[in-house]
Amino acid sequence: MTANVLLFWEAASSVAGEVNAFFVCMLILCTVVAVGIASFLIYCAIRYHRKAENELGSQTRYNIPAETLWTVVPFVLFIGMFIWGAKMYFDIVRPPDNTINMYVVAKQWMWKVQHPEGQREINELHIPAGRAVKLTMTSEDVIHSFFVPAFRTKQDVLPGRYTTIWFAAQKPGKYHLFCAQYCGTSHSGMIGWIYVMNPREYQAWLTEGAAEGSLASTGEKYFHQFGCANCHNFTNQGRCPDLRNLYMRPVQLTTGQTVLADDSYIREKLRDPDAQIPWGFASNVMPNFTGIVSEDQIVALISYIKALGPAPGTLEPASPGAAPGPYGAQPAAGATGATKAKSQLETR
Amino acid sequence: MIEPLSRKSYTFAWLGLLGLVLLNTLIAFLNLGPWNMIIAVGIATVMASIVAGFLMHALYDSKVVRIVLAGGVIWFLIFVSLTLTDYMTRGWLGVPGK
Amino acid sequence: MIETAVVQTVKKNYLTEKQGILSWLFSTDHKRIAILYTFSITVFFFLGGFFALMMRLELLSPTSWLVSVGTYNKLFTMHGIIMVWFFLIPSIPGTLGNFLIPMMIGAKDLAFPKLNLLSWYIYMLGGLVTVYALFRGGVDTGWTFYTPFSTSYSTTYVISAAVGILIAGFSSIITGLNFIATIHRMRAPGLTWFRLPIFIWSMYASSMILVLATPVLAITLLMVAVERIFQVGIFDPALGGDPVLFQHMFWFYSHPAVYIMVLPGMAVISEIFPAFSRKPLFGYKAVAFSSIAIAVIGFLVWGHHMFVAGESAYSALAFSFLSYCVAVPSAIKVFNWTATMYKGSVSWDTPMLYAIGFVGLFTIGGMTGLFLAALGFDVHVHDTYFVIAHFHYIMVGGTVMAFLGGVHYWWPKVSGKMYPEGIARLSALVVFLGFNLTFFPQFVLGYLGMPRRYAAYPPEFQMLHVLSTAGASILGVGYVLPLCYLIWAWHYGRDAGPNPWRATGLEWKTESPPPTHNFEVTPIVTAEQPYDYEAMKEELQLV
Amino acid sequence: MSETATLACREQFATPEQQRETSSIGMWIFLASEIMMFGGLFVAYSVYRLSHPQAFQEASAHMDILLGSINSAILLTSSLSLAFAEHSAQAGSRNLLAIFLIATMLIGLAFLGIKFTEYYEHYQQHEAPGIWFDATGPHASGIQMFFVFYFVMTGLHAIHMIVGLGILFALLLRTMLGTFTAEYHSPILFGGLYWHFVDIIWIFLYAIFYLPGLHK
Repeated sequence: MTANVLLFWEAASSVAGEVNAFFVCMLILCTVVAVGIASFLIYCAIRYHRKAENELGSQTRYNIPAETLWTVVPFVLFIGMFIWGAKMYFDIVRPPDNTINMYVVAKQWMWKVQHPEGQREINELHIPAGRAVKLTMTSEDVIHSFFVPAFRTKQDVLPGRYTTIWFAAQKPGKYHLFCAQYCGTSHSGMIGWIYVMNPREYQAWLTEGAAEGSLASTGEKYFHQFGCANCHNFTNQGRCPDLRNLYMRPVQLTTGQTVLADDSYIREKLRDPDAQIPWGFASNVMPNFTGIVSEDQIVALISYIKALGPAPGTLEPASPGAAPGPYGAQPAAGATGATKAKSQLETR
Repeated sequence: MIEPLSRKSYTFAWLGLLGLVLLNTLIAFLNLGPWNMIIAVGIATVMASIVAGFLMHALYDSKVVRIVLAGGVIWFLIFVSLTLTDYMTRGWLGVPGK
Repeated sequence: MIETAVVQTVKKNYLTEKQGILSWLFSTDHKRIAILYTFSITVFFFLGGFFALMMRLELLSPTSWLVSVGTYNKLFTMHGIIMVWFFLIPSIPGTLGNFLIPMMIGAKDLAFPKLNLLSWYIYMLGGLVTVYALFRGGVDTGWTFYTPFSTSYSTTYVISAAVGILIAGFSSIITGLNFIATIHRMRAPGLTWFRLPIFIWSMYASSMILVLATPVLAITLLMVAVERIFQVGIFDPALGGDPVLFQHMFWFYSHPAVYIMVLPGMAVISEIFPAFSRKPLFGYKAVAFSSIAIAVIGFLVWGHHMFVAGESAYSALAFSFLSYCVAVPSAIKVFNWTATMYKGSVSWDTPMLYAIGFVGLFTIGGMTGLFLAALGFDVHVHDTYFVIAHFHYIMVGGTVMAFLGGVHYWWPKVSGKMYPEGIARLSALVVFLGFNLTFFPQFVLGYLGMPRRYAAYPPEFQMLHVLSTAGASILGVGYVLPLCYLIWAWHYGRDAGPNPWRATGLEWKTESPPPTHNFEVTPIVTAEQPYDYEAMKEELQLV
Repeated sequence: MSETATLACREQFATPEQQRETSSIGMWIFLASEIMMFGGLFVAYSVYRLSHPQAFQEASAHMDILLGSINSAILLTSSLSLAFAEHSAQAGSRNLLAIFLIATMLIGLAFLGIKFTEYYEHYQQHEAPGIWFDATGPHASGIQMFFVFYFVMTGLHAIHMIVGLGILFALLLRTMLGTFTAEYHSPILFGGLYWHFVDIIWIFLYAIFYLPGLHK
């Protein structure tokens, strides 16, 4: 039980302290109100207890000042709670720049994690302390939910779509990972551990397990295996877009709209190639890879495209300013991951 | 008691409705981009109001009836607008995936 | 001043007017239909309670020991389905609402008595289809039927359960329709809107939701069934569908459904407080309008079930704000009930004990709702035991307490007999303590991160789970006791007389049990305000 | 209304006027509930229309606009015929009432006949999701979604039509039995409310399923 209480207060991520603070403040406020109401109820029940069988109470019906008071005061307090809750929400869900980007593919009933360096883990996740880690997540079957109580954060993992979660663990340790969204028979078995390590130990762990090369290099393998390279072969003959310098850049579509070439866009191209055709390209050219490429392979391909970097002759790498899209905060993070992965590619 | 409308006014309402079906169909042949859907549903709403107002006598019935009808329509609008708010505002606030 | 003329003594009442089982099964008398409902919901309550008890026993140990993981999933699904659709939603409207609405407004019956009987049959049909699904092997989707698990992955009897709920939904719609039409057009002469008891206002608000939300549930479950039968992807992303849309449609019904469940509870409590304080309900108009406000704003907040489900951040902000708005009318009600006791003549009879318990538990349930409406906090506690504890404080601590309080309050009217006061007070206490022991530890569990719907869990949570299970067994005793002594009292209780509590309201102006047509002469209401205890003075002096 | 007060009404009501008004409110509440039922489908349609715009456009071109337009005109005409029936009932003319009821039912049957012809055409063209469906091309899943909604929504509408025909038939029987008079004919009006409401639903179904595919 004492261990529980310790865990209770453990602020294991950068946002956990704020959640605890909110909880404590709310707890104090609500306890005061609840105790107040309860005492008043008990006081009235005793003080005004019926003495004679034919007794009547006072016949007061309204007291407008009192009623106004207990309408306005709660409302003002509620607005305060809303504002604090909303502020905390953006602290929790908006990732900082410069995150380590990993991919999570959930399926009944396991968590599969892919590190950019190529490590794969199942129901375990090793991360360095003090660094912000961003997970791009999807599911192969039903809805799951990535929940780390010690980090005070959670995000549903949906099939057919990417959602993201981020956290910066504060101190080394071992923390529970739960699936919080009911996902079928072994829902309660879809649990794992997050291992937060010292940065140095983490580096050691990374080098120990780096057997099959980076995620981007795996992606390159698939890029050839699935025949992507036959068309997207960088010669830019006009049939297929050049994928260099694509990631996190705005793409103009045939419809005239502009979309950001983020993870979701690239994933969508494999699933429904003709949905958002870039300007100047024809539809019905690219085959549909639904059912052919798995979610795991898609994230590898995305990492490869991310690592492809700028086109020859383009001096500047993808910079945050170049992407005025809704995910304005991401490119820097993406670029960091990309350069890291790219350097690994080049060393091969 | 609802006073009956004359057969003549029913016939006029019917002719108006047929005219609006024709109008709606003809407009649909023009490519107006997103306006196509807005106009189609708009004309349909006008037609529905004619049916409700005259053929269903909502205009002549008691106030409660009009409140109930308005309630149904307003609740549907609440449903559709708050649901679409989610879909149309994805990505507005710079939170990835939201 | 409420004038009624009970001239001759009535020999026959609604219970003795006709005899035989068929006279019950084909009765269109709202009072008899209320009794039919009481039987059915009692059966479903104890069935759902049995599943809950099995779950609590399973959770005694961190590993799965009593039932298999799959069975546990079916247990919580069936517990949810039966408790929500076959107990909570029809509980107070079907029993007390049916019995009291016509009596409180001085009518002979509801507007559509045949539809009323039909709604009971439809409800029973829905119940039977659901029980059929249960006997074929149950359902394991959770009562929320989240897609794509329910449409493409579950191998259990999802369609039967969905169809059962869909059928029961039509029963809800008919009941709501009947109540609204009755309240609008069947009131006794002189009974204007602001002379109505708050019970009627709250039931009216609840009926609004029944009529406007339930059809959306019907169509959503129909789509789930269509998707399962024809293997087309309405909500399955593999076929171009969107599982989040299912959640929008489901919660558009299911959040207002929370208010369908709790507004009737508030209706009962708003009657008990004045009657046992011998004082008009404080702030009548504010309480009346807050019921309507809850019904309306309650439709605007469903997105708070989806803060981490992938809805847009903008939408989440809007839904969070609206959720705080819906808390205001609830707070107004709590303060007004409390103020009703101030300077009253407070008795400690069982209904009042339940009512005081209700306010305490509903306050805790409501205030933990404020935690959950905070966006950033919900991210942590969403889908944990914190949520479980929160809504059980509202549903069980609120609605079930109110239901039991109401049953005791109107028992003399329904049966003509008094229940045994001593044991009733004791069992009210047992329910209150058992309830808190069951569900308070779950708040702690939730903040510690225990996710809901887990058959097995990490061992550090065991202590709190054991406490909760201990509470559940006490709570179970607290629920069986009233069943026993109320059945006893039906036969052996002492005669109650028309108005044992010296309460106001038209239902107390007629015999107990009431005659088939409720009133010998249609009452004419001349009192300017409801809860007119000034007019009771004469009657009280006679005691 | 003094002469109507002498008419019989059900025992829970004080006057026939109270009975008529209460039933009218009940009927309208039921229709509000129906708005929400179809409303759920309209919401789902809107969401998918936004996420699969091209597919819905393309699929809508597979609709038979001629049959659809004829059906719209037919259904509106049936409403007119029923309005005439109500008028005859209010005038107390039993024969005309029966004739217009029969006419309404026949026109309604014609609507259903055309509707099922369309269904059969779609079936033959392999456009019946879950039964016989193949679509190729980039938007296959979106096209299937369109047809799912087409069948569910028009199917639910057709079920309402069939129920409506049943109601009209019952009203016709009661007319022939001589139940309805100039003073008491409110069931005809309530049947009419339901029928006209079903008409309104079709007006919207026509706009969202048939019209989007007409332009290129």
